[in-house]
Amino acid sequence: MRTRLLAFALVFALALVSLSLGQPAPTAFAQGGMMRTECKEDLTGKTITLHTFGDLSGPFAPITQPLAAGFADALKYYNANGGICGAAITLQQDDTAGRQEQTQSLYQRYRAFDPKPLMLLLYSSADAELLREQVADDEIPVFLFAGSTIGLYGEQADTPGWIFAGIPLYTDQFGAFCRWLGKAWTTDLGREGSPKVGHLSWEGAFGRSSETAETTAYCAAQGVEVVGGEYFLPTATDVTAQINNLVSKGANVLFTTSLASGTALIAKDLVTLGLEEEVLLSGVNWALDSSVGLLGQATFKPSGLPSTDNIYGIMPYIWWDEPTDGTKLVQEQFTANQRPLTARGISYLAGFGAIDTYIELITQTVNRVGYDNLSGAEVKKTFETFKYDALGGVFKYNFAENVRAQNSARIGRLTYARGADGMPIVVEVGGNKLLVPVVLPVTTEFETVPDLKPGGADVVN
Amino acid sequence: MLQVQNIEVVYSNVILVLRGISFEVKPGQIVALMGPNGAGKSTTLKAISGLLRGDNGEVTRGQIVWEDHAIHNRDADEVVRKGIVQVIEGRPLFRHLSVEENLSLGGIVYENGRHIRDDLERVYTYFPRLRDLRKRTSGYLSGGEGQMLVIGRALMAHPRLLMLDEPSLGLAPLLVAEIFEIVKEINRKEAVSILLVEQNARAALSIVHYGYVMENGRIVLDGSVDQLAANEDIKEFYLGLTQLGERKSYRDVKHYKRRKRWLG
Amino acid sequence: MSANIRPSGVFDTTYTQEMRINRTRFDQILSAGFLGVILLLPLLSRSGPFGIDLVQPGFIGTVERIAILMIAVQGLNLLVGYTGQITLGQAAFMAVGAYSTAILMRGGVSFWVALPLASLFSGVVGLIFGLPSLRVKGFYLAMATLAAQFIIPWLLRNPLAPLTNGSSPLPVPRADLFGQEISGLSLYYVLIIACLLAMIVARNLIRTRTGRAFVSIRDNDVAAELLGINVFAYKLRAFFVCAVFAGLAGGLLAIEARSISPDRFDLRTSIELLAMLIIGGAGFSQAPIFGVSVLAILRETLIPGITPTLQEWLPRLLPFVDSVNINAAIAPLIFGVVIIAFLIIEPRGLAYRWEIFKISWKLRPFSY
Amino acid sequence: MDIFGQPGFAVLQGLITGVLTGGIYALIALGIVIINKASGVFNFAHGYMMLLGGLLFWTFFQNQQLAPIVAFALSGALLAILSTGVRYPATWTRGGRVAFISVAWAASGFILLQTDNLLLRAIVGTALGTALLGLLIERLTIRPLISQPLFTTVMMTLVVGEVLLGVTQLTWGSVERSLPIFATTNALGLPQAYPPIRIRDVLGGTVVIKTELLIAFGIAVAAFTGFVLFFRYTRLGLSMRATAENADLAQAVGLRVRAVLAVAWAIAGVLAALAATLHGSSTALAITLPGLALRVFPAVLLGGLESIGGAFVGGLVIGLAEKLGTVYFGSDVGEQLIPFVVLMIVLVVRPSGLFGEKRIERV
Repeated sequence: MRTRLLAFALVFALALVSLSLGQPAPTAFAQGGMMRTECKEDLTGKTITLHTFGDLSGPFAPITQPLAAGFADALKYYNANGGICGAAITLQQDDTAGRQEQTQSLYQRYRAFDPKPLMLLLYSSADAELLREQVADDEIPVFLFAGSTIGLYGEQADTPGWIFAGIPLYTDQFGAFCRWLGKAWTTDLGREGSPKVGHLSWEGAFGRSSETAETTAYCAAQGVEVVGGEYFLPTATDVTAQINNLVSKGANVLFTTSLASGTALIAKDLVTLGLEEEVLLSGVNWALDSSVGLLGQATFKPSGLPSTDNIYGIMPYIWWDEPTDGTKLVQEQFTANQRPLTARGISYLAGFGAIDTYIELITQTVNRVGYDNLSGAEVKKTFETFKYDALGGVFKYNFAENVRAQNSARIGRLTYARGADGMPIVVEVGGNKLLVPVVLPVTTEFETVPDLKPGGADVVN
Repeated sequence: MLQVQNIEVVYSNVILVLRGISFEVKPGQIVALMGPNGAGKSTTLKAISGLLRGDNGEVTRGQIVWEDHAIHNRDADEVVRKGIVQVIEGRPLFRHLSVEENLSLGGIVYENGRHIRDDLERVYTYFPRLRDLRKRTSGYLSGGEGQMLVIGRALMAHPRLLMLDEPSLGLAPLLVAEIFEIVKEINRKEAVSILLVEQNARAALSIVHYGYVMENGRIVLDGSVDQLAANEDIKEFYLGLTQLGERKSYRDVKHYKRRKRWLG
Repeated sequence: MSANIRPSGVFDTTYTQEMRINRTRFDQILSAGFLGVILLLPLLSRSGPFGIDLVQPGFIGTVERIAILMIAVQGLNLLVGYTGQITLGQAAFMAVGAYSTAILMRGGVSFWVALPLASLFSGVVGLIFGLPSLRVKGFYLAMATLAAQFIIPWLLRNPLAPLTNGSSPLPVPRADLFGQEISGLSLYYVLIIACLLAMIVARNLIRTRTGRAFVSIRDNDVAAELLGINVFAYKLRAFFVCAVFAGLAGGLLAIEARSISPDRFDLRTSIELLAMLIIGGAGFSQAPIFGVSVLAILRETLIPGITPTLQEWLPRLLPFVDSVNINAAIAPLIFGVVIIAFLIIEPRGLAYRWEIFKISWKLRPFSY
Repeated sequence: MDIFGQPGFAVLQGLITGVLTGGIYALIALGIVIINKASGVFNFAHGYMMLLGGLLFWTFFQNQQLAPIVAFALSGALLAILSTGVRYPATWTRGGRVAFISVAWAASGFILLQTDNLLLRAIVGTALGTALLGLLIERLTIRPLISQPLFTTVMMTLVVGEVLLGVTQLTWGSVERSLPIFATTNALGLPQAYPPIRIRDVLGGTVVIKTELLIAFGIAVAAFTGFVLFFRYTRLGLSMRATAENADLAQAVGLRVRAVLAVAWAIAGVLAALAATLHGSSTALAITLPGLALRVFPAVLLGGLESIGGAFVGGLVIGLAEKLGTVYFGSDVGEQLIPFVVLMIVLVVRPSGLFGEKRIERV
């Protein structure tokens, strides 16, 4: 599995983006190679808990299980390297199985903990949407690894805003994709005519989050027509009918808001229908993940590469193979803990990064108000001006008064690791030969995504 | 061959149905159990065949011995495999299966059914009518044909003791006679002992070698067919004859209980 | 399977006695005491007015949800336990109640008007899905209600999306009582009192002519028909009542959760409600108290309590188990095993056990 | 060329994929019907048995050192149970049984330990494992419920599903797995699915037949033919039909009723694994798989609860209705609504289904 490419030939650390924090001139120190705010207080002997629950065993499991693995490995690593200013971090984690009923009852339990959670880490749009009002009542800020507009901003982009998203909103992601698509269609992609997008996503709050009136209008303004949407169940065996429906409406781009087997199924059926050249497959950030790349390897395009090769999408973070201190650290821990290749996806990075972010967040809060005054409300205050490059830039957060979601992203492309000869690298895992999925940036610069929440700055009327 | 020794049967742990029944079936014999409704005849058969369990009943005292082995409170399928087959009252058939399939099911337990073809032929010689009906779904058979089918099905298992529960129930007298003739023939040709439960005492007495009379969960009278046929009470209560051999007036029937001599 | 098991020595000599809910002094003291504890509970917690820290605040939330679920399970009890019909769609009827309440409140209707209207509407929907009981019963009817469990959320998600926000949750406005927002302590008492009222209504309903008709349908519908009971009409009535209770529970859930979504009312929720009823003892009016409490406490207190220990020990005992998986696996596993154990050991439920226990207590030292 | 306003080739495509996926649905339905036919229990846990069976297949299909040993142990356990509980040939001697079991164990052990053919090993291992699973479920949860009310057994199978889900979670987690069984090896040495059959220029477009679905359909047809023959011509099949109709009577004529029920569950376990494997080979094995069985319930009722042929027809009809519904009304109607509307219609119009026995409990 360790290949030339994965061995990080270019591990010489880039000069890290300096921590330009809103706080008055914080001094930085290195924790395990990452630069973070210096502690003003020594918390040795204390314990700080990170609270998180979400769907570990339902439809989101393919991404949340590596996420949980990332949590576990990061905790082990950071606790061995000083924790939060010396305080040990413990993890309170539970599974909702993707059931709202369970989410609700877990939340009721969590909010009654003594001390009350300083922050809640969630990773499902539906959970965030469900708990939005309640966390505001209870003054528990939420760090969300999903991009649900309603979850963050409510139906009419109103306050209260206790939820902060670690990735761009799905609406904004789709907008950013349209913006790029409109420009790149005839140039970079070398296609003819104009792009027409059909949404082909999972049924549910997550799947339906990117097709809104605002995104359709914004895309039209970018020269991209949205022709409609089809929403299939995660148990579907076949989506050829849905693809045919969209293609007969004129779609030459499919945009998917689904995970793992959902995206892989679409890619496969595009190849089945022989449309892999005609129709461009794209999706939100989760579509550009190893889980998709691994599942897509059962079907190959006539070109000899898996069906999931060349999926375009939003890439709001740095992928494993981009040589930075952060990815190097994660790769080391990943190897040390003997995680399987299936976990080498974005959610493992996210899990690792979330712990790193939490440490920084609490450190800043402690510096500002002192350990004894730690509370959800104070953590929220820190969040409101939070600027941090988690894992040395793998995740860049820059929240401001009205921006509660990560809002810069590149366009990326899911493909497979290639050797010097240009051939895909085949690795053997447990006797099975596999190609190693990688995500490559298509646009190199991080750009601010359009603001397409209801009433957002970039909404076209 | 079969010895029922002083058995007591209780249903649902509370209802005592048989209170010490003892009788015997010798090889090659046709034995009848007679008695009014509710005397416990069917329960006795079920106690032997193991079907009692399905009705939540149990042999609580005494034992049933078949060829020197105790067989009470065994599973029904095990008893069948030991050579005792009961033909349940009411001619229960697998109504959705064909006649031949019904017969085959009877044969499955015997010798892993290796001789099913031969056995079918054998049954068809006793009941030629079944041969014509063999593809027919058995749910559509008439009562007499159904009775033939259940007896035939029992024969398929090569029983050494065949227990027939009310074979004459609901059948026309001519058919009853026909069936009893066949039963007699089976007994002779196949060396099968037969335990017959019958309310139609006249028909029963025409073929049996020995008989027992049950009432209220006890055996009240027994004897060879001649002894029974000569018994005044049998004549009066089961054959419906007065001492003079005339048909009895209905007017006197209601007093019968007081006049039974064996009451006790 | 009847609630009328009575210890020997307890006889009714007057009609009043016959009609009393608590037949014995023991029952009276017990139910009064139980109610007292429940009403005092929030006052003894950290968040209560006296600052006593006896009860974990989390437990108050558990009791609130127990109260809500008890209403839904009591509805189920009337249909399944007393009338003998099976439904796998109780959660869907809760959804109808919850959404109707929320939509009415968002339209400016007061909660106190919206809740009864929503319950009645839910009852009507229940009635519609009860219609197949004209032709089918038993297992086939269960399948019809299974269809309800899929069709109702589909309606909420798709054609009704303009009203319901589709797959996304629908925020519920705050309810108020005499101008005061219902939250915290007042929410607790509103839920407990609603639950209490629902229990009393159910208990009395069973004792009416309608209730006796229900039981007769359960025990032998053909005989009931022959007695002149319009079986179909009474079955529909049972469906209606069951769905009204579900709707009431749903409406209360809406103001408790403040946000509802179709996923909240899925098939597994229906199954859990049914499991609560069976564990409690279908056909006993106290069934919801036992069943809901056992399963809710199991889910919200016991399983989270033992999970960390298991996470540590299980991978050591079974090397193929990844500790990441334990979190997800443990709830269905324990839940399933507990319910299976109940079904095998005491299929008649805890309420039955309780009656037997009371009888043997009264008769001690004799066994019968 | 349009058919009712939709492009003709798309409709044809919907028809073809509908029928082919219907084959998988039919297999799922068959597993449910067989249990129902033998014991009158509607198995709500079937979807979870599928999940476990599919993952078992995946495990054996992986080239792991552990798999053959596990499979060998499984076959031992299974045969041990068979030798005590399901002594089918009624008059076999103890010696004959022991000999048979030893030979069978040795043979399956040889296959599992020696062969390099992953598929063969996976098939044998999965069949043994899922049969054992079926036997265990029957023995531990269903048999103790004899003579309990209907909703107790309904509840029991629902809850057995929960337990199976927990076991699956614990052992395999919930990461999705691809299952490329109908595949050749491509230039890179990776398994590559057989290419689909493309028919160009039909009704204004290209119509595609997925090879793996076609194979799955073929296997489904073969399985159905096999079962129809099995029920018609074998003694065990005949015994199962008899037991289904009247268990007490079956026992009275000497059939080992409990053994027959156990065999039915074992068969259903194997069928569940088969359906899951075929479904998994066309998408992936995901923890959401049990949801698929829910969508097949309407197919079971449509065909009739006890009808083997009905399960086949029901599966095809639901598959077709879903795909054509998707073509005409979109997938939110086609996949999420239509099966259950069909269910309601069946219940109101013809509760016994198309081919079910008419001893339905009517009011």
